[in-house]
Amino acid sequence: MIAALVVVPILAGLALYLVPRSAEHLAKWIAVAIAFGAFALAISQYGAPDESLRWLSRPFAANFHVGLGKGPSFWIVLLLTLSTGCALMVTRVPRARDFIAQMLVLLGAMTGVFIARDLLLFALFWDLMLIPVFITLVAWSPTKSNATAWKYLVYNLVGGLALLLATAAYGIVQGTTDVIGVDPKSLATISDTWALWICLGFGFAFFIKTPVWPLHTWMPDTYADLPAPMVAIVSAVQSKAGLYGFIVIGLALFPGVMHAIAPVAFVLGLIALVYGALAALVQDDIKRVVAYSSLSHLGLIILAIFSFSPIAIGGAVVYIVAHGLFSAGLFMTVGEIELREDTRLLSRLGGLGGRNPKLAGGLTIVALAALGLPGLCGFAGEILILTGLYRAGFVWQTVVALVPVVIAAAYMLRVFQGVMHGPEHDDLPEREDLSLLEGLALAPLVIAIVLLGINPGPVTHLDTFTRSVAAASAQSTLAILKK
Amino acid sequence: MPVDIANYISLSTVIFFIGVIGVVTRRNPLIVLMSIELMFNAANLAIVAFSKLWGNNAGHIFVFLVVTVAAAEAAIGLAIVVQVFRRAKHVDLDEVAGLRG
Amino acid sequence: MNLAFAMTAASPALLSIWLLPLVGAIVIWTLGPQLRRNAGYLGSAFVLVSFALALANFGAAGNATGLRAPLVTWGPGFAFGLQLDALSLLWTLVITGVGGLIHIYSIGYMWTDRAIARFFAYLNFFVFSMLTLVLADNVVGLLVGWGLVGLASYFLIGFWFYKPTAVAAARKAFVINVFGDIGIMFAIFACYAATGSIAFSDIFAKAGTFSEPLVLAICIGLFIGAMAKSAQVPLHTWLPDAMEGPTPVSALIHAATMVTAGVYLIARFAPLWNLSPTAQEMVAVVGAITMVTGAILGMAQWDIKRILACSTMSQIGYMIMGVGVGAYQAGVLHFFTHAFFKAQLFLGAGLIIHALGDEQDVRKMGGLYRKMPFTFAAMLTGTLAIIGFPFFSGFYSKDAIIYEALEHGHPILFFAGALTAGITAYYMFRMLFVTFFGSYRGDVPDAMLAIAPPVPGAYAAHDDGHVEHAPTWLMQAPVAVLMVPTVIAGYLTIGGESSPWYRYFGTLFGHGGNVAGVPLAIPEWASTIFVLVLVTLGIVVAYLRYGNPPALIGAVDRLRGEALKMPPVLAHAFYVDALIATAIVRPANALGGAISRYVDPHVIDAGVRDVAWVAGMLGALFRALQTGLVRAYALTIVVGAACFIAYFAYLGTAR
Amino acid sequence: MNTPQLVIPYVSADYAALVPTFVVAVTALVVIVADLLTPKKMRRAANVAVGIIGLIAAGVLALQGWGHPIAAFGGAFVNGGFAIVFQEIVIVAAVFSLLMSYALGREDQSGGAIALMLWSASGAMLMAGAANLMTVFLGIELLSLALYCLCAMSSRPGARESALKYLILSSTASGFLLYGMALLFGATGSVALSAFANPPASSALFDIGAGMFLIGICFKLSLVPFHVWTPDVYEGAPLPVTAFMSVVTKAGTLAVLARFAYAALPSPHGAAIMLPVWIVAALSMIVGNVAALAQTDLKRLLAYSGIAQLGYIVASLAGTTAFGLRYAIFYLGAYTFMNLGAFAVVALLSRDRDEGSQLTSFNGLGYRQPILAGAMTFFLLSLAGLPPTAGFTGKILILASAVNAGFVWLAALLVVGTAISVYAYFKIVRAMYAQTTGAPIRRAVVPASALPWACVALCAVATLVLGFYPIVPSDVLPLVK
Repeated sequence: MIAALVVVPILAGLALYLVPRSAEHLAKWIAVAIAFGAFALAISQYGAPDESLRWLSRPFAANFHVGLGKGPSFWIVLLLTLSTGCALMVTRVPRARDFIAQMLVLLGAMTGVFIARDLLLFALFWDLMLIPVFITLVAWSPTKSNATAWKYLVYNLVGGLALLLATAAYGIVQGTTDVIGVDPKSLATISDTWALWICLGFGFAFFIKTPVWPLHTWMPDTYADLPAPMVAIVSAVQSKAGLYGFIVIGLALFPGVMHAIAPVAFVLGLIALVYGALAALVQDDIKRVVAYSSLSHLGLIILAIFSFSPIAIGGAVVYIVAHGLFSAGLFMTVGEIELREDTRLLSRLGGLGGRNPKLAGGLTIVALAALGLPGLCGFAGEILILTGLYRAGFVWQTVVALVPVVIAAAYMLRVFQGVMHGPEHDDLPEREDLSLLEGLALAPLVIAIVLLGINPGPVTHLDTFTRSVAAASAQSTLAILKK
Repeated sequence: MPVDIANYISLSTVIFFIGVIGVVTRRNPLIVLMSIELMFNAANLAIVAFSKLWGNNAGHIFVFLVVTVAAAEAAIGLAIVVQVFRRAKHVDLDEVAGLRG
Repeated sequence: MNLAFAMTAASPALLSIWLLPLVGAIVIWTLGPQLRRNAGYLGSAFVLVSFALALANFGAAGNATGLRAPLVTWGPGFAFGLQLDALSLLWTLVITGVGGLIHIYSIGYMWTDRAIARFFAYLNFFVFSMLTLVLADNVVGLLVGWGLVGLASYFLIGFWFYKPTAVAAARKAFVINVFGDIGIMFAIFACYAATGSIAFSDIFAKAGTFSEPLVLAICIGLFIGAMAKSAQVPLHTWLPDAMEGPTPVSALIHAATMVTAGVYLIARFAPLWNLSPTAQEMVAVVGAITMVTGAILGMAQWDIKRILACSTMSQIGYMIMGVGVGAYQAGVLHFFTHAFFKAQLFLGAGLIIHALGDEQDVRKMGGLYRKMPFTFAAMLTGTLAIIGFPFFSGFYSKDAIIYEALEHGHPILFFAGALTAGITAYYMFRMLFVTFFGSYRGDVPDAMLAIAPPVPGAYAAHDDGHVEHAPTWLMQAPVAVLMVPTVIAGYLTIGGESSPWYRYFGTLFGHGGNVAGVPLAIPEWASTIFVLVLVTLGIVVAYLRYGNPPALIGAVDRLRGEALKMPPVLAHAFYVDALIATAIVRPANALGGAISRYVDPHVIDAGVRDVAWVAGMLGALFRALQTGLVRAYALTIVVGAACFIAYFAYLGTAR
Repeated sequence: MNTPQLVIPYVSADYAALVPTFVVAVTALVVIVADLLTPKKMRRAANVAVGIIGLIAAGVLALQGWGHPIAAFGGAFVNGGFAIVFQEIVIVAAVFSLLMSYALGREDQSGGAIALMLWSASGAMLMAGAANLMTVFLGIELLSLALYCLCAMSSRPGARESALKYLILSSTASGFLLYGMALLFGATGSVALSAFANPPASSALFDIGAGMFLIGICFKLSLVPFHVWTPDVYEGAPLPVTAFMSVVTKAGTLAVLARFAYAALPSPHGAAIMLPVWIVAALSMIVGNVAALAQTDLKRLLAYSGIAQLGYIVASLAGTTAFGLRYAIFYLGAYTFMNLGAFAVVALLSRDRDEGSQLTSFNGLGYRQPILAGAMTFFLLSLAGLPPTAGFTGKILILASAVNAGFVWLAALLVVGTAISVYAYFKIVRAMYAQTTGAPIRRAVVPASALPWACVALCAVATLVLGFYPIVPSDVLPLVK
């Protein structure tokens, strides 16, 4: 049944091309039904046993091994299906049928990444999820030039190929790639040199996808050019594939190498944290503000993962889901604004709060969650991560990590007030407030944001061995630091 | 006393490389086709010499095969050359450069 | 997935006190348009019921354990819950009590505003957030309350969001509050790392084992939070600007409750503060500095609400100094009394502003005691209370703090306290004389009074004309009710150690004890006399400058002269605002601009573009190789063959 | 001295080995006759039908020989698992090329063209089993000569030019090949490949001979220094011929190379002899993909892509490991399907006169023909080696075999080549899905023929299935008696 989470959306996506182009509404509601159906199915599969099917046995054993379990996979899949469902409800894009088909294929591919329990299957879905985004960037990006599409493709595919090479090498050395979620003690230990190269291959792909500071320039352009519904789910989930990879593959299979690259990752994480926050302060395009802010937020998650403290990693999972929720919410609201005012430049927007209170209300909640208002999901993740970091002995890093929290408040309010408050611009056309449908599309995300903010307990659940690996290595980190 | 095998081989090598240079330098397709024939026959000479050296007749059978193939190739070659230069006033391989890049 | 709250062990009363205002806020927000004015009645009802419940449980909170309500657990050591002990009950009573009165007053004040429902939704949300802050039994819960209160103040300051000045003030208030939040977050991390839990009980139990620098670090972190929220120097700049919000908001949030959250925080962490004398010293000194600065600024303001805002800053300086020197009961007492008389002063000011059609500049007032006797009486009692006039509530709390400062061995702070009392008397009576005596200057042209023309677009009339006036009793009743505690609130402490006030707190704060040096050998009555002398001196000077008959007659030219000769240092509030702008805001924006304009496009992208360019060039080069000439191809093949043969020849001979 | 009896030393089993090749050759004759008899209208359909039936029959017959390998004609033709697999690939390529040709080409020439195509296919099938120098030479020449004519058989301007270029250059390479064979024969005294395993009389002669032999082979596989002819010939030749050529010549030559490398070389020294081939393969991967970046004509782009793909396949043979060979064969199979699929899509887009191979003919295809565009995207994904296609699995297998055989540098180059190739292939995807920048050329798909659609569908299904379930032939170690 878990495999259906992947197969049904992809097949439905391809089948949508058979639906006549005029029947856009039909296509939309089919897609929404599938997305929410997958959501319900995922909930029903909480902790269900894995499913596996033999695939390769020649050079190394590889199976179609998928599983949800109770850990990060389950929660991220919930986030993915929920945000896709909501995003699809408010899709108003030219050539909607083709767009919705791409969205469904993307949903299937991304679900595949998060429920794959076999490295080769993980690599397969990792590359597959790039295609719909590339096609959408080419076909629906407002600017005629495809520079963004190429930049996205080159960056991500080079990462994907590095992942492929690493997976093949791991398969040869280990004999099987069916290793995600398996207790590492039961696997044969591979020689250090191989482990180093393989982990670097994985790490390189994950760092590009996160993105981490020097490799991030594709992200703001991509987020700015993608239509709102797709950028909502890409920013919410696709950017988490790298972090998920680190937690599930990096920590579990290569703890030694992860320690070796921890200092470098820490520096990159910190730079991304501050760099993203500062850059977000001055952007005029709202989507770019949110893009740079997610660069900053994801830098914090990198710190959490490489601190190897169990609480921080639990917090990282919470913050992954939290960031997914509010960035999806933000992009959908910005999409609504763009639909109404045909612009998303702060210099030209202003004073919308008076006429459309519901839109203002929606943007308030997601913006506040984004700046980490205590009581909402952003804060829950942040507190757990930073507490874990501090407890793992990284004191001054925690202090540096606190500064972007203030900057976040500044740029998020700048966006919110730039759009909603201030005197009403007379050149902006008069538009009606959020319709019931658009309200309904935002409602699930808002409810999830509040619920996760109140009780992130279950989401911090990690598979036993990841927690033990983290705990074991946390002590060693403390030892190092104490010396 | 019989001529030493080295002479035959060196002769065939010389002929072979004359053929190769012919293909590379000449602009007239007919000369080029003839150079190709030269290369084939140089190989024939070598094969016959080796067959005599080793005393078995496998080489001879091979030579017959090569001769027939060379003939067929020459025939097709001439036919195509005629097709290509049907309306051209004079025959020049460098004219034939439509496909490039 | 058990998301349900652990309802069983919770006491229903505590949960309902806490949740009622939230329910109110949600109901009013959703049903807003339909409710219009009766949103005010509904909002006040929710808060007053909460107040009644708190009163009913007065006894239960008294005993040691107080009421408890465990809520939700995030993970190991992250247990959230509510608790109602002596300290939080006092704050709850003030929040819901004074809050309720201000709700009733607001019905009248906001009678003609279109978005009255939204206003009451925000007010109820504020009360809920403040209750979260004071009722939390753990430090993260406190931070949640802290953040939500900052949010509520942001909404309410920027309530008239079409005014750019209000929007800017709201944003400044929120960002400075978030700056305070990260201070508290640091303290949380330190506490959790040391004790493995966030509950106050665990932290205080293990407090003894903390190392000296750790305690200091936690205290500094907490105090940064307190400074931001309670507008202590240098994080005070947001308070005067916060007056952009409606007057009831200033009364409730920026006078009675929110700004005193810092006092609550220090009082709550008393066991920790007692362990670190240097931390106490720091708090006391900062409190004193704020006290003096606030008073001096108070003298230089012309907007009636800004005078009261600066006086609030100064009074909070008193409270912080009080808890700083270890006199927790005195500090909290001053919070208690200040909540009443400052709320009364603000509501009085509100009455004036409402009557004069939103005029807030004292230079345009004058001679109002004849037209508004009730307001004059209210403002007079408030002023007498704030300057510490004998038998008024302020007298008991302020003198207690000043004397405790001396008793705890801080002579400098004693003198600062006394001096500030004098200055307070001066500017309060200056306000009284200018506003209520002399002749009404409402119709004098602004230029005559040297009033700068308002910033364009700064203020758009918000209500659509005075269609009909709210019943005056609706606004005057709360003020009358507040007059009572303004006078008698101090009597709770008559009887020294055995007075109901000290018995109420019992050993909650542990013993402050003498902190430094030997106390001066002057008895309490001597210090009181000394303070009273300074206060009367202040009143006399104010009378000479503004009150005596010649001053009243030549009021217009006097005020114009004073406005023009106002020293720029005072006018720009010691340039603190400008300092923050140049030191922090401008460089951050410059750095951000540099990043997004130079580093991203040129430094990082350039690399990728070059690689792509090289690949393109190579592609073109290989294309060029295909010349189309047969002989060229043949040459390439022969060259390739030559290399092959060369290799094999070498291979053959080498073998 | 008794009179020489005419004793034919070969028994019926020897001839049985060659039956599939004979069937294909005879089918060519039947096609010519059918072309003569059928009325003008029905002629093209009849020719194609006869051709396909003959091919399928040959395919079935070849499969019967699977279990029991025999070395027919004294070792000249070894009909084992190895030969049969290559013959099947050649037959499949021929069938698809015929399907494609249905939509193209002049009516009157179809009979001759199909016959020539079948003869060159039989030449390739001969090479698949060739185990001595004579059969190899015969196979190569039969294949090439038929192709020279095929290239010329179209009224397009470039056709005759491409035929001439192909003839001259290919014959030169055959000359090198032949001279190499001569030296090999001279060094070992025998024409059978099995004889090369034991130490030769003079190692210098043997090495140079092997070198020149490999030059000829590398030319036919269009590996880099010898690839210069490929783009022009592919562009000039008519589309079905290009498609046919891009797979069949490479399949046959690969069989010869594999047999030579695996069975015919003395093991310790063999590695040194084969080293230049691996280097050339690496070169092909890089140059092939980089050159493809700047192409605007699809046939030229697929030509360069073919060069790079062959680089991958030969890289899989590196180190002459057993599984290396099996994965090379699997990737060749995958290459056949994805390449022919792509050509079939181009065939569908072409109108009678100008073939739809210009990139502009793909503009806005994503909206006009979403299913066709989807298929093309799928084939390009496979060529680029992206999931979930056969190309992806094939590339994983090749990576694994190269790394296992110790050629890690080759694996790394393979990944670099793939990275570059993605840009080249995705230019087409962009053209298909980009908002219609230029005015979209209304290129109606030729409605009449359902066969090219069948070809596209078959290739797509094959690429998908092979992607998930790689059927790698097991006992294919080349036998040289």
